Amino acid sequence: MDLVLERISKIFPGIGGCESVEVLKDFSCFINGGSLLSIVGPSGCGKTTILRIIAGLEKASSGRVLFGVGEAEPGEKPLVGLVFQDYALFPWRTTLGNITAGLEFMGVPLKERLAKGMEYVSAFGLDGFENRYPKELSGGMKQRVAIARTLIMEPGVVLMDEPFGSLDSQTRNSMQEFLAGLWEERRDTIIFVTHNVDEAVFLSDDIIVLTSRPARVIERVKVLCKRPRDRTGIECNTIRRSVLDILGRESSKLG
Amino acid sequence: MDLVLERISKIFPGIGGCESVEVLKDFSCFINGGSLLSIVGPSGCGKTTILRIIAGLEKASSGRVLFGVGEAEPGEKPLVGLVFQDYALFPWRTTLGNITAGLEFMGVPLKERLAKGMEYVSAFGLDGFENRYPKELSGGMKQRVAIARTLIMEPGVVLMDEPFGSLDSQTRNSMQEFLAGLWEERRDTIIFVTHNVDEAVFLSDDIIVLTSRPARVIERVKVLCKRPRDRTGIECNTIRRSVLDILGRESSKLG
Amino acid sequence: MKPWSLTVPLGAVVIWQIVSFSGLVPTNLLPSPLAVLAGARDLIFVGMPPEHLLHNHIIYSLLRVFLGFIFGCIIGIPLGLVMGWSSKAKGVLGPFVEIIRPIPPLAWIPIAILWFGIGLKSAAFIIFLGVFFPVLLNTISGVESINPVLLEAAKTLRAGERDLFLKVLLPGAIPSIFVGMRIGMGIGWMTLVAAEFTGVKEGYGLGYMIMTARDIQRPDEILAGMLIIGVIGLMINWSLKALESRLIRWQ
Amino acid sequence: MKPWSLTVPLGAVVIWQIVSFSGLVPTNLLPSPLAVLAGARDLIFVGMPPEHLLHNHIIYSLLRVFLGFIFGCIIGIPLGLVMGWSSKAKGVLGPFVEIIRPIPPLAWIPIAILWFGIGLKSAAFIIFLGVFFPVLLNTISGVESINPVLLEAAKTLRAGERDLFLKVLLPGAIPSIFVGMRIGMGIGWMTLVAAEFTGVKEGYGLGYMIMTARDIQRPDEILAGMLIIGVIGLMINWSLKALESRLIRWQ
Amino acid sequence: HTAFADQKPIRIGYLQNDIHQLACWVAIEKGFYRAEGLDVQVAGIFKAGPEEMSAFAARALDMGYVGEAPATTAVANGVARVSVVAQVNTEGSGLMVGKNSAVHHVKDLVGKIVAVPGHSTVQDFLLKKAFLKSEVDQKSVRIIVLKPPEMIGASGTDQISAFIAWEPYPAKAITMGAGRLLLSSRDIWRDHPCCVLVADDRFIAERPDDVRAMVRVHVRATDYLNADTGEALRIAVKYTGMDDETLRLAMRNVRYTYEISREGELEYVRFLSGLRYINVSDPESFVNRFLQGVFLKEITGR
Ligand SMILES: Nc1ncnc2c1ncn2[C@@H]1O[C@H](COP(=O)(O)OP(=O)(O)OP(=O)(O)O)[C@@H](O)[C@H]1O
Ligand SMILES: Nc1ncnc2c1ncn2[C@@H]1O[C@H](COP(=O)(O)OP(=O)(O)OP(=O)(O)O)[C@@H](O)[C@H]1O
Ligand SMILES: [Mg+2]
Ligand SMILES: [Mg+2]
Repeated sequence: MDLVLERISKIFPGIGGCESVEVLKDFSCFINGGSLLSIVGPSGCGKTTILRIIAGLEKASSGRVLFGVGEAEPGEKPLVGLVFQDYALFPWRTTLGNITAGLEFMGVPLKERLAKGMEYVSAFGLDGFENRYPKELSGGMKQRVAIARTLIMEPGVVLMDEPFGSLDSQTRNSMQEFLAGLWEERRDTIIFVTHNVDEAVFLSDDIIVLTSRPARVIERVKVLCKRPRDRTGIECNTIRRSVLDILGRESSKLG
Repeated sequence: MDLVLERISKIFPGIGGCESVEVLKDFSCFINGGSLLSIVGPSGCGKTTILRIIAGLEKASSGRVLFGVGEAEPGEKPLVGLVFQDYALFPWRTTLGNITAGLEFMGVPLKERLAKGMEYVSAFGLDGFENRYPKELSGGMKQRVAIARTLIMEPGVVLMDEPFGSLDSQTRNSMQEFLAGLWEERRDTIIFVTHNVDEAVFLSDDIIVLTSRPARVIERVKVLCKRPRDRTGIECNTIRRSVLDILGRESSKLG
Repeated sequence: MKPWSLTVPLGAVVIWQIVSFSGLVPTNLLPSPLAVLAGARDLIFVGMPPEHLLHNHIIYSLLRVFLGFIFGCIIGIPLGLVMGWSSKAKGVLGPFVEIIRPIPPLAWIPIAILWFGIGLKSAAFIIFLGVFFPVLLNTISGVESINPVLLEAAKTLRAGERDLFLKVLLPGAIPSIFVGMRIGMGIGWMTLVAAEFTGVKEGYGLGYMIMTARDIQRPDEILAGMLIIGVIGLMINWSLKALESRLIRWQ
Repeated sequence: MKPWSLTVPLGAVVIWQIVSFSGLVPTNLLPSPLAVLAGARDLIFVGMPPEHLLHNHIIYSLLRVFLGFIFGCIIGIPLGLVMGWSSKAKGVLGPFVEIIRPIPPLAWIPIAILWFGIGLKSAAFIIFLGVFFPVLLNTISGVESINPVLLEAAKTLRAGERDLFLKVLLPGAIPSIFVGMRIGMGIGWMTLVAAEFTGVKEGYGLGYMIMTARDIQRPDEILAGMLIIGVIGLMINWSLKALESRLIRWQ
Repeated sequence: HTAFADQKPIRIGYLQNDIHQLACWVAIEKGFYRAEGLDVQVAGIFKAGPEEMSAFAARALDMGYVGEAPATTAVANGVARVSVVAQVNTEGSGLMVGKNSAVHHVKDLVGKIVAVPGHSTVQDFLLKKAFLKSEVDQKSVRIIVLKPPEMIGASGTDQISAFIAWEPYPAKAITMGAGRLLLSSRDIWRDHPCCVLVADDRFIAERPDDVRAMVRVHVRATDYLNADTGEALRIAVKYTGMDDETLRLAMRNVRYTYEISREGELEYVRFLSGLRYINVSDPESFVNRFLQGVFLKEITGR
């Protein structure tokens, strides 16, 4: 589903003696339905805030979020999925229980949601772990459960906030490959926030690079390399270099 | 200070119904005094265990850790410093309080340790933050405090267990540069565990690559590039590639 | 339970017996363990007051404590969920709770009798007062300790208010609620004597039994009664712990 | 404190007054708020028993509670540090603690008098029993919740056993210790009436005052006394919270 | 008398709000102890007799005003070693029913609930005696334990049909308009023993002169309060905080006397043994040891 952010501003009012913080100022951006957009930018520039506004967890101070503009029926607000860096799994629910939580909240009957849940368990390579609690899973598994829990809801837009940020690099690579494979099959609309430029290059159709606060788009880079991509190939490396350069210039501006 | 690990084995006895785990088996290795050695290897292979045995937090099932073999007076066991991934700062102590904690434990008089502590505060770029509590510091600052707290003790050997693992990549890069600068000045003997091959290449004199459990050294790679190093330069990239290759072969062996 | 976990209690008993023998402590007020054992035997077979046997006292007190406990939980847990969830509710009800909390149970007796009459309900009310506050306060802190990200995750998964309460706040606060329940159960037992001051109709109750032994000046039976309450409390505590570790295997 | 945090207590008082006016509740048993206010005035100026004025009752009770509280902390905190640190100590002492914990304070009175005679020390002992257990249990859980990495960090920094206790375990457990102290203070007040059953020498004490008002059937003064205990408890709770937020600014 | 000046003060105890022990308060208020050269210290004010007996057991008291019942059980059960050196009062309890109660005779209590202040108390005994006299089967009445302050409220709300308590509770029930006297304890058992002045046996052995002086003060105070009821009433108001109407009514029901009632004690010991509350094989010799009338005899000549 297409998504347009129209001149969004966000000011956090200062509480107590603190100054108020202007995180976003007339921020505009779009994403085409069925594509994967990555956002990279300096720490604290407002990436998480953008996702939270799209997800409806935070209200924008001004501006609009428009869903499905290009579609026949712009209709109502679609379901927006959100995947968190620290998984945010319900520790008291098993793998299957976590994956089917959203269906349960929506009132899907037990049998149906178990069947659908087990499909996702298999599709996400979690067979044999469906009755385990999160604490018994490795980081990579936990994040697969979190992604499955979100995708099973068939959301119009999926937001991912540094989903692989706390994984070690081997696991991270394999999760990137897993996500790339999954996306090529399903073609969800995904906005992917990351600090890792390699990751952005490996996964995305587009990368937007943000300035520091208040966030503005410095550049929108199209990643046209063929999929499946070669992480250390020349094509990827060129794009990686140019994105790193932009970021480097941005941080050197900061001092 | 030179350090030799001689045929170290470590078996964790199984508690309850669990099987016992053999983490190290006849593991031998050495590090030259004043050099920086990195250890990379698959997750769970036993890297942390090696450090803990050197630090004396864990007893080896068999084998010996020898300090200062090459030196005139092999003498007593020197102080071994340990830097943790999650900083392990004392949350109830300020920056200065954390940095001087070890001196305090050793009974150094207040005035002396404050003076020395302030030196380290400056050297580690923490001026103005000496009276802040850890929760008020950024991740990079916290890790600088943790390193200062260890180095102020002038340890014979410094062990670092993925010290930059929870930092975002920009901060991580700047911390690597900071550490490299510091090391070139002080020439501490450092053993550095990391998952990040770039990091290992950027920092180390030697890199040892381990197999999965029980850990064995597959290869010891010498990094001869001149310092300061160019992260994306060809020299470094070649070594990076070869280490990644070794690791890749090791993980593909696993399945 | 480890085998050596009884060393200290047993050691204490042995030392106590030796001290009693030596005459260092007046046995007229602090009877020796053997005398307490004899007192326990009298409680079991003779009864205190006579013909009122121990097992009935235990049954009636258990009933009172459980009733007070159940109501303490039934009211404390939902209220705690609300007060932990809404800082407004906490701000409004908090001072009220804090004023009522330190009031001694014995002071409540006249009001208990007024509201609930003599008997089970009054006694259960006094015990309720002991149970309610720890359960409430721990439920609040349990809710407050839930990672807020879990609530946001639930919201993005289309959880309604009811789901948030029953399927996020409640399970998330459960570990802390159990702590509150265990503390509350302990304090519930502590208030038992006061509770049974509200008058026992059937003539049974451990607190009543102890107070009768006190009226009749039988320190051996007082001590035996105290230890019986202690052991019952210990056993209930263990049961709650066992229940806890079954219910929150996920922790 | 927010201005609206008094809405509910005030609202409750207004409703209570209305109910009293309407005659739905017998005012000889549950006096109206205005009658309670008059009762408080009598406590302040006439005294209960006569010439025993409220402020002296408060001073004596504060003394007893604080003495019990201080000893509860002095013994509970170090013991809690040891029991949290060594699972052996916990295994050995734990069941002992759990047996003694649920014993009602009233049942301790004869022993209190035996050990400590009549007066301050006996009363403080009963209050100590109320304070000790929450402080102990929370100190234990505080120590257990300390990230073990901090202990290892301290060890690699050459901390000795004493440093570990005083500079790692103690500060690390402090937040939890404060929770225990606040709960313990509440329960200490709860045991005040029982404590003053051990006999008062000077004729002063809030629990003694309430029990005297009860003896002579002055429900207005009973309620006024209960509320006074409640308000004192609330104020102490606030002070402890204030102290807490000063001492643990690092949290 | 000044010979005692360097001795330790005499530690006494009494029960708060028990107007049976008015003589003690009169002696304090009127300075009779000082006049006798006694250094008396109130070492404990108690809410109930058992606690006071615990204090004797812990050797925290030398002498005290206390109920005869707790003193007897404490001595018989070996908790404390004290002796009665004088009576304090006899009678002074009342069996009460609700103001509009349909109960007009002890027989009417069959099938009803009656509250007593505790097992083994004098009131417990009095109630059983009343049943015996009226040929009521004890098992046909439900006896529950309730503390006197709660009795009035409970009978006002029909929780109980009757209660028996010591003064001033019966009088208070009457002045509050909540209760009516069914039987005074005098009607049940004329001149039955109630409160006594006791002394620790070791104290008697070590300081007999002090005991004698204490008994002398007690006799004087008792005579005083029987003579000047007005001043006694004023003191009672001061010590209890109760209104004087109630106290006047209550005092009328109490017989203040120092004459020890041996027969009464004997009967009481037999009663307690019969219920197995105490285990005294030879009541006669127990009572002979427990009641030490010698001091009183020296003073009153009787
Ligand atoms: N609720 C809030 N109240 C006040 N300021 C806030 C709030 N949430 C975020 N901020 C501030 O807004 C800025 C942007 O925060 P945000 O979390 O969106 O950054 P980010 O780009 O996601 O950073 P990171 O890369 O570290 O995750 C930060 O400076 C932060 O301090
Ligand atoms: N105390 C212990 N008891 C039993 N097993 C242990 C213990 N500590 C570590 N292990 C096991 O030893 C193995 C090696 O652990 P270690 O932490 O040294 O690995 P690592 O190489 O540091 O892993 P990572 O890269 O994930 O940090 C793991 O399989 C772990 O489960
Ligand atoms: Mg963010
Ligand atoms: Mg490790």
